Amino acid sequence: MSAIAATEPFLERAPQLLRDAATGFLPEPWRWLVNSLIAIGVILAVFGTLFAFLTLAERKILGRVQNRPGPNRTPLPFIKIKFFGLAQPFADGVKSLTKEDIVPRDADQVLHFLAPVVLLAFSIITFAVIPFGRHLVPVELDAGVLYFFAAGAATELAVFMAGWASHNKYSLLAAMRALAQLISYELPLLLAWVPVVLVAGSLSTTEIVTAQAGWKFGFLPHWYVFTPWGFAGFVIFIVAALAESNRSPFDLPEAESELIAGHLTEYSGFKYALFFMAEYFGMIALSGMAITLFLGGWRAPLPFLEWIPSYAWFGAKLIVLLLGFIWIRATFPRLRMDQLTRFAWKFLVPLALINLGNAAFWSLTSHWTGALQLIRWAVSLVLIVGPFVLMGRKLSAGVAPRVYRYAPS
Amino acid sequence: MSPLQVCLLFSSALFCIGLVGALSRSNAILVLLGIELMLNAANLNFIAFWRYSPAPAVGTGVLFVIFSIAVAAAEAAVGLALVIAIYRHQKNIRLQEANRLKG
Amino acid sequence: MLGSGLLQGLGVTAKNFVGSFHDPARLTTTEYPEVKTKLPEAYRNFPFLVSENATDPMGTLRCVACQICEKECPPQCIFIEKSKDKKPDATGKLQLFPAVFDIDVSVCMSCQICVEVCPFDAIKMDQDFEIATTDRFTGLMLDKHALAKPNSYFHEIHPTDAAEVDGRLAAERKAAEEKAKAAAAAKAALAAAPKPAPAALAATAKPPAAPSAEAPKTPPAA
Amino acid sequence: MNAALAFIAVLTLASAAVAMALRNLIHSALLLIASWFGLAAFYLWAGAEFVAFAQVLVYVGAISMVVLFAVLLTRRSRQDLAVEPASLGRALSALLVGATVAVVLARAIFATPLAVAPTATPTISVRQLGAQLMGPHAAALLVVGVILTVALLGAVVLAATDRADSKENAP
Amino acid sequence: MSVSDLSSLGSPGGSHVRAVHDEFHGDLLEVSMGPHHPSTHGVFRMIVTLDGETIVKLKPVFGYLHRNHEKLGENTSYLGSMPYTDRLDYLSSMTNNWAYALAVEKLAGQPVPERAEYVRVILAELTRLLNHTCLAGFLMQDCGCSGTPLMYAFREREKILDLFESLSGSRMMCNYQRFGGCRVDPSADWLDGAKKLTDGYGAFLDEFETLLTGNEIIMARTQGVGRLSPALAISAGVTGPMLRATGVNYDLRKVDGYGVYPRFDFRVPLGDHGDVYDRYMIRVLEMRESIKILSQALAGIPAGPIMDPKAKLRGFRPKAGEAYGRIEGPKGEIGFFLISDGSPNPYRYRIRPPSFINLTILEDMCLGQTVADAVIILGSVDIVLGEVDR
Repeated sequence: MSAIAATEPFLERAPQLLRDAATGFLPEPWRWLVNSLIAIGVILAVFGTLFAFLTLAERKILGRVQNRPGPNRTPLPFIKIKFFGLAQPFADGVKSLTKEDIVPRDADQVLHFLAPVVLLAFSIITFAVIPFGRHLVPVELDAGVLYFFAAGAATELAVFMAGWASHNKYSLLAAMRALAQLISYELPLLLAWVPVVLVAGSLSTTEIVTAQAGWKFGFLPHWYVFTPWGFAGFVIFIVAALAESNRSPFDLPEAESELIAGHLTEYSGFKYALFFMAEYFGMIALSGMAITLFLGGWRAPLPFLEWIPSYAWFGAKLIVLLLGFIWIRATFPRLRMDQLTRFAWKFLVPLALINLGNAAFWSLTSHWTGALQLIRWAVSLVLIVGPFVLMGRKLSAGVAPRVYRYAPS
Repeated sequence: MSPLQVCLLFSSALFCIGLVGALSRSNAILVLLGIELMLNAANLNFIAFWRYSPAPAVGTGVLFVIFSIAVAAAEAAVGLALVIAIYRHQKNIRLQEANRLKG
Repeated sequence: MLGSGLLQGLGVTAKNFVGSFHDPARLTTTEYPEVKTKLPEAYRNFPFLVSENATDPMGTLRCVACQICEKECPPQCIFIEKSKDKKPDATGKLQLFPAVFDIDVSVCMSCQICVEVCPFDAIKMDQDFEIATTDRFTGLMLDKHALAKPNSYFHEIHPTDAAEVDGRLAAERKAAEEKAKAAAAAKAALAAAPKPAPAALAATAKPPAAPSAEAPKTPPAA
Repeated sequence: MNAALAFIAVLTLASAAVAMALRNLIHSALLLIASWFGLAAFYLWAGAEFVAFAQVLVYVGAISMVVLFAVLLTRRSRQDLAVEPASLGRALSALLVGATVAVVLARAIFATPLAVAPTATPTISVRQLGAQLMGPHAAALLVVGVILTVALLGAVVLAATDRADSKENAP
Repeated sequence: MSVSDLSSLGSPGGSHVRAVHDEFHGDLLEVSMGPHHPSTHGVFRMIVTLDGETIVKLKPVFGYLHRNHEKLGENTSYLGSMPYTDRLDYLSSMTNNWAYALAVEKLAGQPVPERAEYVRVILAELTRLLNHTCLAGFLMQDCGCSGTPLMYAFREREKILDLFESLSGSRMMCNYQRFGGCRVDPSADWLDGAKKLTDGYGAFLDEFETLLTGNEIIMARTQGVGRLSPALAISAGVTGPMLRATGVNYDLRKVDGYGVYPRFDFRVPLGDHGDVYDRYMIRVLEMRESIKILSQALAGIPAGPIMDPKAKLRGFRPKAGEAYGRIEGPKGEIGFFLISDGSPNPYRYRIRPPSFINLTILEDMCLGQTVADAVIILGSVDIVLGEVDR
């Protein structure tokens, strides 16, 4: 971790100070080990809690969107106060832990067991390179972004394992869908962040955040999302992230109305909870990466808000993105498999490639100033909006609202 | 035995496993996987030699592996497309039966 | 442009999300065991037997065991056994009464046909829907003790209906009493006027509430 | 250091060997993925971070998916996944060839003076790699690009079916 | 399964069904969807043969909810069958009641007072609103919305059910119509409530359509899916919105002009494609027409008796003869065929259930589509298993 200047605000340094106070007395190799363990423990604890309350938030928000209150009856243990159903995640946890774990007789026992474990493990290790705060990067890797997506690529493998091992036809269909979805959306996901790497000139997450420092006109942050190519990249990234984390409207592998529960059909109890956890961890990790790549990481949005510690900003952005995911889930229906793949190959991938050229143009013209700056913006906007409109029209060809006739009376 | 030799032995063992697999199995996919293993063994050698080279900063070995991985990806894509084409013709993927040049 | 429909949809859900916090029309849930919505007066769920008096429910049942409801009940969930002897009813007239009157509410579908066909206003629809039990055979087989509920309860749950029924019954009883008086007077007059008596008898023989007259129970307020 | 190497080597070799010997295709494919992970671990051990991640991304993220897809597409029933074992003669001759190659390679390795001193793990930054790729190796990069494009098109042509139109017509 | 086998599975009206290739001979997957599947709308079962995700064969299996309804009707008095008709299509008991009452009234030559006819129209149109709203919600649920449109639909449905409850005493099992009128006269308050609901329903439909109709995903999912040709629809006896979505102008409210429908001004929307989107949209447009009918009926409802004074409840014995009463239910033509031999029970009691008949062409619509399509095609047929299995 980078050295911390003592001039920084106390809150900014607080996590490190706390850790150093706890482990400062240890000799060097041990200190490193204990520090790492503490980092792992803290990540697990913080994001585990976030997961627990995110499930509650999702259900409450879905409820509110659907004009019902959502879970609100689970009392806190012993004191019997229904505090907005805040104890619901714990009740769910106890329930899933105590439920019978059913493994179908003909299932591939080993793979059936391994699938949730592998999925959760790969979801968690992606957290290693996300900069949660100015000094809060678990592992600084030179190729951090690449690491993140390499680790994330293995998650659909686990979905496939689950679907195949269950020995259930619905699960098998889900496994096929998961594979097709991964192959289709891996590419736009990767192509969406390549422009960022191109402009930032680094694959390291910390350096990408550093590259987004500063303000234009004193208030507009230099986040990539506030550039034409960055906004397009962000949208493509979020769409592909929804698909990668099997969230609605891309939740085809576990499409309830079609495949019952897809790859989860034959899972129960704790293994099911692990899948659930992994889905949320994956969602959190991808949101964290989106923040790092496009939303300025842990940076404050306005100069006078910089006194708020960086990790708080990261947390705030994370929660906003996650709530957006929930909002999208509450609104959209599901795509069909062929539409899903066509959307990826015929729309997202070309758009992401054009966006890459756009970013190259942006990076080549970084020295333009004054009126040229306006031209730069205009060209960049045209470069992304034009293809979006044209390809969007082509993609939705034949799909339009209809006018209906009435019988002559 | 120097560490480089260990690496090389590791690589040659992997190569031979791939070779035996590719030669002994009749399933087209398994043969392809065996060939992939042999390619991987070659990559392993490059990295090993780069690791113990006098000037690792040049990075030729690493670059070679990167190219090799790209070629392996292309090979896998074409190979598996071939497997599917074979399956479509003869309804199985046993290589012994894939002895016609005409579909 | 692609996506405009999706954005509109997001707008609708956002409006509903915000609305659920301040607009009662967008959060219609009542939290049932704690809060109970008022049941509409017309609500019906399972029949009960009307007794005139809360203190002696078995002695004052209006039911005369005519078995019409038993016959008309579509799922045939009513079982009646007539008594061997007769008991005076509310008007003092000797009537049969049900020795056994069972309703299997696990079969009953609350269709109200027993109420509609009953000529004596003896069976009415209850509003009690919280009858869940773990005992599925005997717990849902209600006998006449469980079924008997006083007229005051009927007034409580269906006030309009009950007032109408009571008024009609009172009128009929009054008519019957007058008729009885007239008959007694006629008897006392001893063959002074033998003609009107059969007509009066014919009137009493007609059931007090013809089914067709049953239909407009709640007269149009319009 | 060497303990880690031995660990990685044993895991990788074991999973590769078992994968090549198993009858169940899916198990074979998954075990091979494990051995690819082992290779990535070896690259990490050797200090080639970028290659390690690329290995995982390409092999685990892409090639394994294509392999599994091919396995699922080329079966008629679940029983089909159990591949019949190779005939004894074939297996024996393959083993013989393999063993011969192994012996030749091992002799070559031991015969060559490769006594290098154990050095610290080298590092090569992504920036350096990029400079190399775009500088002296730019031609190779272009060629690889062409190969990948051609392979993609070739794969599509090979695997595409006559009914390509039926799905495309749907809205 | 070979190509020649498959061609024999082709539909009679088969031009709209995509040709199904079977190039991976034998690589077919037989999946049993139902009877306990999240989206089969009750205990319905489809044995689906898949090539990848494409349906090459679909065999519907029903009867899990068979309750012997028609035989029961022959052993129950005419009145006793009325509550059972509630349980046919339990979303629209009011129209079932009406169709049955109409058949018996025809059989017995029983006149109906005018006020009762108006009340019947009001209730039938409310039922249509209720049923179509729910159907749209369920259809969107099948498309994969996480319950949101369904909950909005249920929010509005509750209001209609509250009206039904305060009038008939029960939310769904209304048992309201009688031979020769209606059981209870709606009060002025009730009519006001219905008017308020009618006035507010257009706004709800606008919101609902903003959420769904222009949604690109829904259009992509439903347009061109589950096409039904008018010829096949007619030869299969399909009725209701499903038939009108194919462009056939057939609405019993116009054709038969039963009740007091000829007095109201309303239009019959027609589709041109016969796909799932058309079926959804036709229902939405029908709801808008229903609102028009409702406001006309609520404005013009006359005073008077609600029951014909001569109508008999107990001891009802129509003279020997036969009658067929049909109305335009929300799902299509619901009809009751009765033969009387003069006894208190009908000699023959037969139902024409629209759900069942519309369901018979499920396979024709599903061939060549994917599993995901089959689910929404089934959803767009609008079935209630109580009516299908009887």
